[in-house]
Amino acid sequence: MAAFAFYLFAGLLLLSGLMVITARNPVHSVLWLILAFFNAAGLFILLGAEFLAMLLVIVYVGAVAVLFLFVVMMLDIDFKALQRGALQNLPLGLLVSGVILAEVLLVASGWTAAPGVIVHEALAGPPPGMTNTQWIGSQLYTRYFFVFSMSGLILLAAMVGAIVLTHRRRVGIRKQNIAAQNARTPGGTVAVGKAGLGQGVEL
Amino acid sequence: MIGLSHYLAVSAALFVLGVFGIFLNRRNIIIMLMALELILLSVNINLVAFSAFLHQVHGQIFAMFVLTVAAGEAAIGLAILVIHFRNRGTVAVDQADLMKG
Amino acid sequence: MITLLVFLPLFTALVAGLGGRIIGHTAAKALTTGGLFVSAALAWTIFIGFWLNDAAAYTVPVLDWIESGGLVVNWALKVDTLTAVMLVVVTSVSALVHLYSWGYMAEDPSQSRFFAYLSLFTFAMLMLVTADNLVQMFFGWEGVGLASYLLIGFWYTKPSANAAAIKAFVVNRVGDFGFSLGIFGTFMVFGTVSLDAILAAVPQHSGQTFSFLGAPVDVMTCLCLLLFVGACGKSAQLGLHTWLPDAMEGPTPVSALIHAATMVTAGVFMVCRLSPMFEASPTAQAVVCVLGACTALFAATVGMVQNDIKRVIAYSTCSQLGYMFFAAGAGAYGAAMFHLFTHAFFKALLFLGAGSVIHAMHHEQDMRFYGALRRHIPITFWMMTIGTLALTGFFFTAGYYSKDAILEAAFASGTAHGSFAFFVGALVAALTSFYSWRLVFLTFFGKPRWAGSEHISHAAHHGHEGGDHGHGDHHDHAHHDDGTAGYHPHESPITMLIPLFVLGAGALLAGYVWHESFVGAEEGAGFWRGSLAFDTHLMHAMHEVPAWVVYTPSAAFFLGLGLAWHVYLNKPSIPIWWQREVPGLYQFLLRKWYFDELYDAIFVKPSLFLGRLFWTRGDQQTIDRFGPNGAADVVVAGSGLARRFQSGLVTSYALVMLVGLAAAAAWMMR
Amino acid sequence: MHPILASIAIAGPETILTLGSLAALMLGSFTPQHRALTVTSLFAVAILAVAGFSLLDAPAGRSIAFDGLYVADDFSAFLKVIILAAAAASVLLALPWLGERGPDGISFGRFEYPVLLLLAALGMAMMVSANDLLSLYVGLELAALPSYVLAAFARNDARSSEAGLKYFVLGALASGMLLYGVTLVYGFAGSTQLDVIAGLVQGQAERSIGLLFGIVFLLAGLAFKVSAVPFHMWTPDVYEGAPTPVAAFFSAAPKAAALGLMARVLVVAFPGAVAADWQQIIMVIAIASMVLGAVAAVAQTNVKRLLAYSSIANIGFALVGLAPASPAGISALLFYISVYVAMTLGSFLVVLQLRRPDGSPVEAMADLAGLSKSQPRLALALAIFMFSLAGIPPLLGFWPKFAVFQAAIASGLLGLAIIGFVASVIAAFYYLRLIKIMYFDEPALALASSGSPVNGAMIAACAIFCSPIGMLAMSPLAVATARAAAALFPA
Amino acid sequence: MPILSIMILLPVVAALVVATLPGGDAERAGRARVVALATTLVEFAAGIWLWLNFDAASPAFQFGEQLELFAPYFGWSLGIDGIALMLIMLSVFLMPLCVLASWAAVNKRVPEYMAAFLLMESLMIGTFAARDIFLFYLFFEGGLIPMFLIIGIWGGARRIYASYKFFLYTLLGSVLMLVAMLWMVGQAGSSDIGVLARTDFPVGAQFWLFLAFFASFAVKMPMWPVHTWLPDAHVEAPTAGSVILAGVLLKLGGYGFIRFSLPMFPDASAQLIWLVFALSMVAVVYTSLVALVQHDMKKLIAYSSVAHMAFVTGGLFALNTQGIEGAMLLMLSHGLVSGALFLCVGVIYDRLHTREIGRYGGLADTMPKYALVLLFFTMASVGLPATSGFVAEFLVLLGLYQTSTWACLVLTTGIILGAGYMLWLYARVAYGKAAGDDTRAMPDLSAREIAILAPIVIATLWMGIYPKSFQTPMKPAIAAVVARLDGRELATVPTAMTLSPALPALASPAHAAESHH
Repeated sequence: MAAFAFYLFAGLLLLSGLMVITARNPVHSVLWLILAFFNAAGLFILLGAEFLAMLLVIVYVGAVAVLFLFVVMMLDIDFKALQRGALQNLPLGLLVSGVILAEVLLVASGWTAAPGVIVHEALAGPPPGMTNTQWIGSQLYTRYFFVFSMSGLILLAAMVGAIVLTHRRRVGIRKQNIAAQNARTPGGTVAVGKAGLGQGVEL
Repeated sequence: MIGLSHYLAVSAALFVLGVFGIFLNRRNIIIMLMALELILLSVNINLVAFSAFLHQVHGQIFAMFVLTVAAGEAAIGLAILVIHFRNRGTVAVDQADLMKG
Repeated sequence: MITLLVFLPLFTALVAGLGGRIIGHTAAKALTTGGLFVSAALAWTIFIGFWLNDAAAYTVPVLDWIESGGLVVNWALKVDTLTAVMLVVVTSVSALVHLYSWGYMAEDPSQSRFFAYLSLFTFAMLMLVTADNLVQMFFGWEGVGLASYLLIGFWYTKPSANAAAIKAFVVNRVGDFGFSLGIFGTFMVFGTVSLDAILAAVPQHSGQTFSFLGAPVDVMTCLCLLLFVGACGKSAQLGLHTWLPDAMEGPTPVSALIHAATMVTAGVFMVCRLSPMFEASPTAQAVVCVLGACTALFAATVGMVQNDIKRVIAYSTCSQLGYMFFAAGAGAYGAAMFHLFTHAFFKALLFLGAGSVIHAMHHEQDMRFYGALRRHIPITFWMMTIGTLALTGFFFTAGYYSKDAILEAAFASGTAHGSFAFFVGALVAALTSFYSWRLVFLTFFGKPRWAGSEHISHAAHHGHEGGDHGHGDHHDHAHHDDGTAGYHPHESPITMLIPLFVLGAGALLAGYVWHESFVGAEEGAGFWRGSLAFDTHLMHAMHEVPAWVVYTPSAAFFLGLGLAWHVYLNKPSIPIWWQREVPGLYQFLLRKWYFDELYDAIFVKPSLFLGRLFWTRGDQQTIDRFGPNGAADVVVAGSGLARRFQSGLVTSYALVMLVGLAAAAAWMMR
Repeated sequence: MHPILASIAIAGPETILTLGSLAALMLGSFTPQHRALTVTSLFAVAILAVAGFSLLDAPAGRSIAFDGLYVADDFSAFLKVIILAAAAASVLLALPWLGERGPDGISFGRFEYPVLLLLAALGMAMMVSANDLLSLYVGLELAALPSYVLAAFARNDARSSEAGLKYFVLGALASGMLLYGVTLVYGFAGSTQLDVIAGLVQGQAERSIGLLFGIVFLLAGLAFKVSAVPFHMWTPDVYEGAPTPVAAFFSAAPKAAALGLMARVLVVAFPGAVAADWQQIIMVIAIASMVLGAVAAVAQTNVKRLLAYSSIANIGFALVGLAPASPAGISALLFYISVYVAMTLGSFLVVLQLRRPDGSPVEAMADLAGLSKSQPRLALALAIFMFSLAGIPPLLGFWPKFAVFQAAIASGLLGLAIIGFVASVIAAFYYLRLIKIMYFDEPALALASSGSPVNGAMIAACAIFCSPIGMLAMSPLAVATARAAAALFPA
Repeated sequence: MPILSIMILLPVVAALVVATLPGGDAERAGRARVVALATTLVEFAAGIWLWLNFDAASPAFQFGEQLELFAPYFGWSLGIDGIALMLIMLSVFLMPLCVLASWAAVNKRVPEYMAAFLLMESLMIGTFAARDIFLFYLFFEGGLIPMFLIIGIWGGARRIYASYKFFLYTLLGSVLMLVAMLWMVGQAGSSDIGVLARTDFPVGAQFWLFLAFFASFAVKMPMWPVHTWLPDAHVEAPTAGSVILAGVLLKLGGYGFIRFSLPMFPDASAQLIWLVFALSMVAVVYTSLVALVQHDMKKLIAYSSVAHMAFVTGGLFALNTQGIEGAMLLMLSHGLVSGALFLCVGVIYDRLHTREIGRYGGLADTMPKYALVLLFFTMASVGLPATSGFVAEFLVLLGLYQTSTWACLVLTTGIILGAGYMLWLYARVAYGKAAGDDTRAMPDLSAREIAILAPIVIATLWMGIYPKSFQTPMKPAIAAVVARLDGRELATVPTAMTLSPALPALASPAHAAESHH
């Protein structure tokens, strides 16, 4: 049963992966990508990493893939024009990919851990009395505090970056300028003038 | 019995698919970005598989951070793609060659 | 005394040369000439001291020079009989030539330079003859070469003079090449370059062998032959003689001083100076002897057909130098020196006389445009005749004694090469007589043939138009069927004639006065006092040769004289017939056995060709092309390739990265 | 004290940079727009300076923090000084450029620039202090993401956005490779903590192909960051397309961080028998970088591209110091980095300082013709940098080369040294070409100086440092680098 | 008093002063000339002081200074022996003359020009005074920079090609040397030249070390076939640049051989004499023939320099006292004579702005003083006795003869060819008729030009007539080198290049001399 599930997920994963990169229409690619994520999540569950599986679905399918889809739709690309173009790199690309595939497959098949590392024949879950989520949670905010906070900064950087790149300050739009408001001083806005008789005030 | 090697093999194949997607693609940068996501996915499968077979949580946590970073990367990547499209009006890979030599 | 003698000419040369413009021509001339006369007087004092008293040889140190490892060379002046003889020859002839040049060079705009060069030459020559070591001798050797170069090229606007000057210097350098190798070898064998030490050590090394260029050779033979190459260069022996005739491009006084009396005899001097070494190597002696004889013959044959008056005398010089060498080769160094001594007088006389003729004929040197000059320049005629008599060995003249001594010594030496030299020498004596009298007859007898000369017609024409009466005083040159072209030669001024008289006296008397001292069996040994290898036995043998040997030179004299008279005065058509009937031989002789052409073809042209080849094909098209430029091209090509890879396409970049990755991974799987 | 607080204290510079970057973001947002850039920049420089000074009272020796994720030692301290200084310089040198208008007439001047730089600096600091592949990865990405943005910072300039795009795609690919390598190392060694890996690796009886593959993939990712051949392809395009101040930044601080990271990972985590394997790869990469950097630069006409190839070649030379995996080699590597940063920043500063007559920036080498007449001082400074980069004594740039090759030769890598020196001669060719253009050619344009006094002062400082006078700094530097290098080699 | 440091640093300071002089262009130029001349004269005076206070009896390094300023890479370690002293003297002697020679000839960017020359002087002195091998390298290589600029900025039409060629060629040669130096210092544990010269490196290693050093010095010398940079550099360089190039920079190669190759790799030197001899022999004949067909005066002299330098290498690798002393003297002599010849070319180049031989002629008429000086140096160049060249070449050939008669024989032919091309050059320039009206109108030497050339004439004569003054300080140092070489096994070359005496008594001249007594 587990084997069947594995082969199902793995097969679908690879198939959808292939479709991602070969689909003519980017929208289709995104959809295939979503399928790939689902299958990967299935593999994660088989490996006993439920939390990560859920995370994958939420983050990737819910956010990243949708973002892709959004951009694809937004950019209004002429996909017909894009379909032209020869594949000059194909032979060499195939060769190199083949070599790398052979190499990594060889490695994958010959896995041996370093001595001193406890290697388990079978999968084992979290320590007794803990769920996978608890196990992760117990470590993430203690041992990995540093990296966790830094990853927060990565997201901040991504945010700042995305804004600084894509945010267009439209000219001619009225909007609140907090900094300008804060910077207002009486000296700059209020003028006390002496109105001479019959002469009016010069502004 | 499905062992670690199976997972590693799937991951390896996915990695190569991602790699292949990058240089096979001459038309659309968006596909490239998706291929990159495939690579990261393969890495995550590796990490989770090792984590499971080594009975360590470390791998899974690592995978979490990879996920996080991948999200940030996707955002930045798409942002750059957007301004590139604004400037050039195309997302064709082989037209992004203003600088060369 | 010797120091003053040697350095006075240097001093006067420097003053005249560097300060000539400041002190003026006359002062410069007076200074140099005066200095030389002082030197000459000192030289005679020294010589007479050696001749009459038993003054001992001595060496005057001057200055430290080179010291390196075992090599010690110092500036020093060595005086012995041999040196004294040379001192006399050099300073006397030089002083007379200085005097002669007052007249000969009177119109030249850079006279002071000329006199400075003459004095400089004299200084170098004196350094050569007073050297107490081989290196200093080499200094003088090259110094005279420099002076010769300067003087040959004195009229530097003439391309032929420049070429001749360079030729003289370079050919001499070829000789010096051998000389310097000889010095190096000598130092290597003897551990010193001091003449006294070397000559004293000769017996120890005689018969030894050493490796030269990888081959084992006899030490003395090898060294002597190397040194002899130097002598050949300086003394214009066969093979290295080609510069001497061309050197006649220089002013005639120079020819008299350098190319007749002094410098060219330096080779003979050197062989005599090193005579103990030559004595230790019969092979070397044989080579010297045979080469000398061949030179004598070669030069005499060529001299017979030359038309330039100075060239005839030049070949004559060359030929006489051959005599000296074969005397030396036969072991009769005394005889060689004696001939050197007498030859200096009569050959200088001949040259100065020729100069007088040329001066009178407005720098025409071709004898074909002379004739009948004895009436116009009688003093010159008589002096030339004396010189010719001495040269050809007329009874009791200087040449008579010295040439006879040489021929007898060659015969008496009893060796095969000595005999060969004797017969060649006898033949050459006849040839000498022929070409010398040919010169006299063509120049002074017969009818004037001046009209053909451009120099003369130019002078006459110039005299007519410009009213310059320096050479001719009547103007009706339209009717000159007598061949004079309206030109009237005049006798030279007194400054030019005095040296002729003095030298004439020398040419007549020197042989008679000194022959006992130089070549007499007993007196000779006492006179030379070991300054050269004096073979008393040979000298004795010389006086006991058969009578026919004694009379051979005189017979040769008359034979040559008669033939010349017959051909050039009696039947002037013979030479023309001769030229027409055997043009090959005539051309062969006229072109000097084609030596110049040969050298041009095997040395000069290939050198230039190789130079161009190395430059264009070698440096530019090989070394640069495959070296720096090639490397640059490779880099540039590589750069182009790298640029092509840098296509600007992300996919290619990714591909390159992956290729790198795959390769590295593959490397790890080994 | 709580262990996390103790760790935070040890990671002082990172803490300061974290808080500082957040504060800078706020400051920028709430400062009037026309002053925001200047204020934020100065603030950022101050933060960098404070972070740098915090290194001074760091405890001597090696301190591990955050359960082995982080290490503070002399090595990291030395590199952090360089990184922080380079980052501060990069903030300052960008100010004139940011104040100008882009091709579309819109000013580039946005306060996010210093903020992103601060974040990148933080990432780089984290890189050199990483004691775990996880912190390594996070640090690397924290440094990389702002860099992608910075490359595309001139967002209305097609070249800039294209540079950003290329940098991003290839950078992501490289980090994918790196990650794949990390997973292999993790799986085959059983840990991600460097010193633990070292212990496990040394215990292995035979060569583990998986581990070696992990190292290869890891190295590929790192090689991309230092732009070593054949992972260098992005460099010329990105340097050319990115705004010049950004290119200057790229050429300096990230290189130092990535080289330091590379050295630490390789030396600390993979000692012993496995070192022989990665040393060979490093040697090949070093040779390829030296040669290609030198050869490909010859035909360049754009100054920024030229400097890009120059940085490729220089990385090759620096890697020569890594190849022997000896204390002397690492010491030389650090020396190389410190001098290289000054040389490259100086060169970019000069390029930045120059203006064509119409006020546009200078990029073509031909524009520099006759610079020695129009701007003699800038020309002199650039000449010093070029001769220094070419490695001609007595300029300072010679000595780092000297040091790395000395280390290589001491370890018997003679062939590497010979090839390296030959490559340096080829490289001299194009450095000379720039000098030739400045000094030998007749002026084509009357170039002006933008006249920024701060940049001028920085140019002068760099030039003096790279000139023979800088040799006086060699002795103290040698002491510092030797100490820093010793930190990687536990006795 | 740290006299050597002062001599090295003073020109640097002066260069900075010159480069930052205030005022307008003309004022700056004038001041720069004065400052440069004053500095070089002070340096010359300091050189004289050095000479006077030098202990000529000692082979040791004198005026030593030692500062650990640049530890651990190298030390500021200075000191000179006789060889270095003489070469420093040559440098400081030529420098004021160079400044004077450029007085009017250089009008473009004068302050920079003078600064470059002053830097050059500093680097030259440093090269000779360095006692640390890396300090030596620093100065040795550093000299490339000012020379590159001098050729490139103030050079002729093809100056860029020439300057690149000069720079890269010599740089490539020296990097190999640097590798060898690094290895040696690693082995010996010290970068002090004195220590290294006493270190016995393994014979096998010496071979490679020798070749590495050879690569550098052969290019610098330059030896055939790596000589082609020299004619180009000479032709394009300004006059003073050529003077320094020929006068001093070429000597760095010879200095390197005698300072490094011979004492540090004595076995390899002895084994590889065949290589040096072969290259020297080819060089002499080849470059002399090439010189024969040149149309450009400077190129001709440049090629003659190559030939002369081949004499130097021949002499050095004769491995005996005469050879090495001769080579040293030849370096000094060639420094003077070829420098003077370049100055002479410069004199007429300033007037007619061409170096084409065919454009001149008849200068003996129009410029008699000049013709005299040129004649003098022509003769000095062909090694006429009583000029410096003779003593040197004589000793070289004498020494060489004892090691290899073949080499001696072939090199001696160079003397013949040398006479050929030099005299022909002289004949074409000074003799004959003027090539044109402009040639005829050239004025004779000015007082300044005489002031430049006269000291060289005097020095050349002095060295030719009384070389002892110059030899004495060098003798102990050379003796030390020879002692180091003594007893090394010479190469047994199949082509019979060495003289293997058939008689035991002829093993060496000294030996031979003893056997007589």
